[in-house]
Amino acid sequence: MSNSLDDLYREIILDHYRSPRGKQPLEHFDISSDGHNPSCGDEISMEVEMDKERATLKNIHVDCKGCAISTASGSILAELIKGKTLDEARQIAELVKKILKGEEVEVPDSLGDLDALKGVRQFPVRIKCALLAWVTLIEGLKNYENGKDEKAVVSTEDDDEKKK
Amino acid sequence: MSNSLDDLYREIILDHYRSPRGKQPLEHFDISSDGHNPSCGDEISMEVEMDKERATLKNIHVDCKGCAISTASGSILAELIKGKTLDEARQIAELVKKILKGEEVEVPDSLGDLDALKGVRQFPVRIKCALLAWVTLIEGLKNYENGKDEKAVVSTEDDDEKKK
Amino acid sequence: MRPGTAKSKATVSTPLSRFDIQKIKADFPILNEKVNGNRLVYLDNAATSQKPRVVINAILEYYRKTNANIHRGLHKLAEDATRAYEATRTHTAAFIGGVESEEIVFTRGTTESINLVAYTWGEENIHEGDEIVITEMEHHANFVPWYVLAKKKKAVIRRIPITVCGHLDLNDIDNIINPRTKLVAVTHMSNVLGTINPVKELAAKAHARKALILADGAQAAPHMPVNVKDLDVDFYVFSSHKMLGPTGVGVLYGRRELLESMPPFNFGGEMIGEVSFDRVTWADIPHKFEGGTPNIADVVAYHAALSYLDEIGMDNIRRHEMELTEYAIEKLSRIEGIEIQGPQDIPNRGGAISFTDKDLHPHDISTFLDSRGIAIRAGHHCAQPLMRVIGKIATARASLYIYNDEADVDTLYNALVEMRRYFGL
Amino acid sequence: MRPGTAKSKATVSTPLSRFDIQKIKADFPILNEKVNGNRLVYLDNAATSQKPRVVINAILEYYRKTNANIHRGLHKLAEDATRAYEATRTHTAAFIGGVESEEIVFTRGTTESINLVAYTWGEENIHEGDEIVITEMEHHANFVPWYVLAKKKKAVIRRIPITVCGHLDLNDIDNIINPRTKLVAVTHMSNVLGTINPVKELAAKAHARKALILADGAQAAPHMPVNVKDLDVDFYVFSSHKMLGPTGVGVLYGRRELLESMPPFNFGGEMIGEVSFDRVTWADIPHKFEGGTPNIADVVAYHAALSYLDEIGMDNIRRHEMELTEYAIEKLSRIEGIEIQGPQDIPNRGGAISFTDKDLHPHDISTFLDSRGIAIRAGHHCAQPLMRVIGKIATARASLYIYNDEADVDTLYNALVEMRRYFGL
Ligand SMILES: Cc1ncc(COP(=O)(O)O)c(C=O)c1O
Ligand SMILES: Cc1ncc(COP(=O)(O)O)c(C=O)c1O
Repeated sequence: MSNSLDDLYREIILDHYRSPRGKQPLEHFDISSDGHNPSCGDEISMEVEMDKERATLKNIHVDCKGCAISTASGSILAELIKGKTLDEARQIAELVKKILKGEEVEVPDSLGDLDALKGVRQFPVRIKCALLAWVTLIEGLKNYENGKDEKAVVSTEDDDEKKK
Repeated sequence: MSNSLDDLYREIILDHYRSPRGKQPLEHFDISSDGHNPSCGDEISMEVEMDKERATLKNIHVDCKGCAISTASGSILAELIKGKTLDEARQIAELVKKILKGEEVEVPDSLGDLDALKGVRQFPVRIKCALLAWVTLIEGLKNYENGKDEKAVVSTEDDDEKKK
Repeated sequence: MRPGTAKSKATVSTPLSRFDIQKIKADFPILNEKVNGNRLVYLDNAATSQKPRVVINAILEYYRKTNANIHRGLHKLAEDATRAYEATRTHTAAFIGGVESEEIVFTRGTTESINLVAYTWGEENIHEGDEIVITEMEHHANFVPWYVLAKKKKAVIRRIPITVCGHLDLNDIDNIINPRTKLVAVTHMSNVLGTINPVKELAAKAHARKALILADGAQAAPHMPVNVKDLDVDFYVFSSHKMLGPTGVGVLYGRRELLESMPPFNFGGEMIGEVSFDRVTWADIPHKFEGGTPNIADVVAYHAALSYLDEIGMDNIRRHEMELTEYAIEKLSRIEGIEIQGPQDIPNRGGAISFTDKDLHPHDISTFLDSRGIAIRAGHHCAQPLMRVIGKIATARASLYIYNDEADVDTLYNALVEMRRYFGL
Repeated sequence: MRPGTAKSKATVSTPLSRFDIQKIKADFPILNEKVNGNRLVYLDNAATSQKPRVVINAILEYYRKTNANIHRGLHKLAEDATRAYEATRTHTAAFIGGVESEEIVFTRGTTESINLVAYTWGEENIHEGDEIVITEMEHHANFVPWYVLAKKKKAVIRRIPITVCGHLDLNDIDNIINPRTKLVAVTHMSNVLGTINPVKELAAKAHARKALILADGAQAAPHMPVNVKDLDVDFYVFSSHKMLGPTGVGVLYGRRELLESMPPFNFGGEMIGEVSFDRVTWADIPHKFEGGTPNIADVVAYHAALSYLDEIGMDNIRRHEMELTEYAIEKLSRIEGIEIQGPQDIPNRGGAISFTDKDLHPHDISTFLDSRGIAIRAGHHCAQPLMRVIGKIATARASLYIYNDEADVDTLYNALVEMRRYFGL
């Protein structure tokens, strides 16, 4: 059954895990957001520098202390979200949520790496690891749009995936 | 197996149950004592008139609201205790306790009816029914000897027989 | 609508054949046992029910194949165990009328469910001068926690009296449930008298006063369809062991907003969010109320009990018990000296039939019946205040369930007749 | 004397043959199961243990032959059930050093046992300014209840730190346990580090200050001989499910005078003396603390677990686990990148072996091992404060029991080596 293990740790995931994108800290940023998964101990912090004219996410820094899945998921996020508009970023995050919930969704080629997250669905307890980066991003964007200055802080309570 | 049932409800027991001794209320009494078995609801009240010169239990009245076993046990008590000294009464009560605990004891012919209580030992939950009258008597005697005027009140907590 | 009145009144002439009792009996291994030389006739169902093979096997299978501690575990057994445990929660939520899974908290039993509410909601919401309404027919489990809480808080216990027939006397209800009322705690079905109480009506009265209502479903949930949304109760509590499930499992249903607003009960693992030496946060409902390793195997097996009940159908179970109750009351009433306690109108009562003998103490009745293989209960049935009200020290109680039939009632009848002869009455 | 030091240090050269592991393995049906295509290697015993056939069968037998509600019942099943239930109490009292049966209270588990003490003894005896001493290595179950109580009462939590080796640091103990101390709550064996704590010494310190001591035996009672009289503790708590018994059963040992002086916990049936609308009295100990229908079947089956442990002998179990722990620590330490947490001196530790990989998160370790049929646990092990102290977000934990052997450790070793290759490390 190491098939399903290989499904979880696909090459793309392992690649992102070993050399995560978005490691470079930012000098200036407009959005800052921390995520925390108390039951696992996964911790993520994220900063985004906005291109205010074009309203796009110009630069992103993701720092993840966690497992391969949460690290890879954060790295995929950093790669895919860069240069996107706020709306596009939010749509991608929603797509990831759907993928992880097990909904049948088409992943456009341009977001190909997201496909690798599908393997996580066979591992219900790992779903929140994959989600963490994305809910952290969503909270950060929310704060930014609401004009709030403070840092967004997300804590996924345990066992979220067991709730309907 | 109605053998063991017949062992519990021996003829002597049924006879005492149907026509309990000591039913006659006393005009004067020196000892008064109430017993109560909350888990069964058995209730007993007892008065003793003392012959003060001879220090014997001259007359006894037992009023029992309870099952056949507690009623019969109270009736046997009324019959056996009458005319006995305080010491003798206490000794008989202790003998009954021993019988019901399952100790090997010789029952003297003069106290023959006590033998009928041996059948109760096969029915652990009924032991406290058989005991009630006797512990009520003991408390009454204690109060009398200590010169206390108030009525003795005994409440057997539940499940006594399950404790070692 | 009073619970129960929806169903047409059963008559003795209707044959008890809507489901196959012999087949059902065969599902319960213990019913083949001999007791004191006689085949067991088990009529102590209000105390605890027997368990069908599927429930026993579910425990077995769990320990043989799945056993692991739940939540947090990343290995397969832990995942399987967690899934099985949570599946029971989902099923329980459906069983009582389709509430949300998160509104179902697993406890040890009805008693713990009620105490949980008293220790958490009660502790925070009952104050000096507040009133808690109970009925005269409550089991100690739905009286003592409120008595103790009221004493501590200087609150007042008010009680709804009962009529001579054993129904709640609602004449004075608008005084009893009044603006000072904070909680109405009422049994859905009496474990002594069998009475089915008008919970829905009382819920309306309570809510009109902005009070909450907790219904004790320990005797109702096993024996009739229950829809907590239709009843409109705030809390509903019951025990697995009285409804074919294992011992050690109870249910607390609570409305989401209430559960969310309540502090936790037992503190420890599984119920926390984050813990440091200086700060502790709680998990979401229902986990907030399930501190420590729960009774995993039995919760998992309780699922099999619910499925078994569903398969037979709670409507069918209720109908069967109505018919059998009517048959039993009619038959036992014929015996000279035997008096039935509680309502005689079948649509408003369940199958817990208390009776007394004018000459014999219930303990002697029970001991005699036991010698004939018949298990009933004798005593105060954990309802001492009710005993005082009905003026009895104790009663004998035969209580019916799905595996009982007319033959069982006949055996009881014959033994009671023989008993009176035995004692020379 | 520190617990454990009495035994001579085991060495790897001693063969693990004092009892027949193959025979023991055969007693546990689940160990024949395949997980993800591999034979199950169960190394998550600190979370919950597996159950031998005799325990599973005891549940089966109970439901097939005896099932009835206990106490008060006058029929044969109820008598048999009561006797079986109380027999477990007697055995438990003997198992922890020959205390009185009445000093044993059955709960759902360690967590409930501790909460019971906090809600009853704690509620009445902890006041503003009082101090409760815990250690940095407590499970949430032995920290959060005291944290919440202290917060409510404006009492102070003081903590005994740990050394870098994972032992309690007792340098400052005479300041930490001081005249304001009312309770010392300490784990007998850490579920993360495996450390065995000097409970007896701490009991003496506590008593010298007129404070009480509660020892959390959840990890100790299953794995080593425990004598609560020798330890001189006031309360001792543990869980059946971690020592071969069913889920849903816990034990609270309390000294008689303490239990007698404490108010009850859950109110309802079985725990009362007399009840009227105006007055309620309590039953004697231990029933005072066992309100409602208990988890009868599982308490009865727990007896079989105790007998099984007795038969093997707690001394032998301890010796076996010491040898196997030494073997495992030695072997795992050889793997590059793997770091063992907790003490390395075998006589002062049990078989819960936490480890980390310098490159891999414990969750990935656990998921990988699971794919090879090996069940371990990864996470904070309900000891988040300890995790902060040792500077880890989480650890992987392999925990041993009587049915584990060198082959299991070898399988773990090989899988870890393979894992590092798999992740390209
Ligand atoms: C040291 C310790 N204390 C307390 C507990 C809690 O035990 P339970 O979950 O059985 O209540 C555990 C087990 O998780 C433990 O290891
Ligand atoms: C009406 C009622 N309420 C509460 C209880 C208590 O249930 P448990 O003992 O399962 O906690 C019972 C059962 O004895 C009952 O019949």
